[in-house]
Amino acid sequence: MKVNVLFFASLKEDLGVSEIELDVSMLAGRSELLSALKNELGTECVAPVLEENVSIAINRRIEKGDFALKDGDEIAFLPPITGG
Amino acid sequence: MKVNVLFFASLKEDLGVSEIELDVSMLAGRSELLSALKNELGTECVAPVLEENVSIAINRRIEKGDFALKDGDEIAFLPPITGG
Amino acid sequence: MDVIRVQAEDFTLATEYKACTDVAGRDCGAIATFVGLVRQADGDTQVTGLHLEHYPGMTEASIEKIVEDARQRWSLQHIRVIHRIGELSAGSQIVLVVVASTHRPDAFAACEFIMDLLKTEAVFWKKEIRSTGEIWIKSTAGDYDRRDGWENAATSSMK
Amino acid sequence: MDVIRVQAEDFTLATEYKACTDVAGRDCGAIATFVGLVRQADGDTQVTGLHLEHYPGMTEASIEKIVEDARQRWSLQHIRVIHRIGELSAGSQIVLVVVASTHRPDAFAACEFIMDLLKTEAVFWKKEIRSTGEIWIKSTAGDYDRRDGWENAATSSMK
Repeated sequence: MKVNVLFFASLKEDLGVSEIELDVSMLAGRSELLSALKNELGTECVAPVLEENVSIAINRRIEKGDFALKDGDEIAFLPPITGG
Repeated sequence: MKVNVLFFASLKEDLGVSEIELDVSMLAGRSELLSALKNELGTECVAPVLEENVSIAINRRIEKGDFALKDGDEIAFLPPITGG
Repeated sequence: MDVIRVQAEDFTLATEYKACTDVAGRDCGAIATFVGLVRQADGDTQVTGLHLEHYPGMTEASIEKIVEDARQRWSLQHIRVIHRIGELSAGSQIVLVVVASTHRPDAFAACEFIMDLLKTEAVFWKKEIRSTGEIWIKSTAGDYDRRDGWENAATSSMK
Repeated sequence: MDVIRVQAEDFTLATEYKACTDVAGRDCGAIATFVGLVRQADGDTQVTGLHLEHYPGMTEASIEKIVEDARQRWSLQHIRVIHRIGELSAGSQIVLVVVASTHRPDAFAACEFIMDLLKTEAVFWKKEIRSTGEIWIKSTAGDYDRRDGWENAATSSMK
């Protein structure tokens, strides 16, 4: 199934891409997602995404634990946020 | 010598006067000032001025203790202040 | 130069904000403002207006003292205080405080400090014209608590 | 209804203040506002601009959450939050918060709370364009301290 992956701010700059489509299996969790990402972008390239201070949002909601993806989910990698 | 006495806000309303001239002796202090005021306005009338929460300002400066008046001083009786 | 005005005329927040940004300078990152209004009701009591009296010269000096105290405590670029006097109808603007600083904590703290001290230290008298009669307003116990709270409070929170 | 807007266009304090007083109602006695600006210098470093990125939908929801939290804590009549995105030159306005309340302590506290939480909880990313290069800004330890400070703080200070 297909999921959409978004990168913001410094991640978008580091990876040189703001959005990719990934093919993952039904109910794929965090580790399968990251594996698919490594395959797609290359292990070296993906390092910034794996940093501890990067959050993952599924359909615009931060997910701190594991998750089970569904077809059409929107996954976003968010570097540290700050507004105001 | 002459000094000028001002009353503000509720005191002005209670006494029905905003400003009077008093004749006091050189270097008159707090008690002489109040006596002169009683003579001028009447003992009953002056009660609001003597209330504990009324401040006295000499030439626009609050005087909490005693003082020694000079010719032409401006004395103001201030009921509790509040701005903002 | 900070600006302090005591006036019968109304003020315009936009004009004062613009005047503040014009002089605040290159390091200004934060502008906190406060406007106090004549409430039209106090619980069930209808308020139709406010009569504000001052003591020319002494009132301005009392505000200057508050502004100087704020400058001692925080790092500020510009301060404007405008306080109205005379007859104000319900809903009218009474007081404006504008504070510019490099960082938001200083701007917020100074703006709130100035408002708190205006309540207890500024030489004004306020009479509320209510449907039930006229009443001279006094600072509340809460007003004094807030003033006293600043005495032990931290000063500049710049980092 | 509170107002939350995320937009590239500039905002006008006067317009938002007017809109606030129009809806705040008869009990409104206090309007606190805050404007954040792009500083033109950070110490000796010259700042020429700011690039602000957001995540449509998620950003608005993160601000709504902050505004709801403020409403839980204090008694407020109206809240407006406008946050700009895109390319902002030095000196530009970034963010506006307007809070109306019956009494000043609630208006001040809520305005400061919203700004503090925008720093750490709102979904934005800021890149500062400096004379020395570009840098993605992160919340500071001080920002987190201020956010955490609200957790133990008193809520409504209405009397």
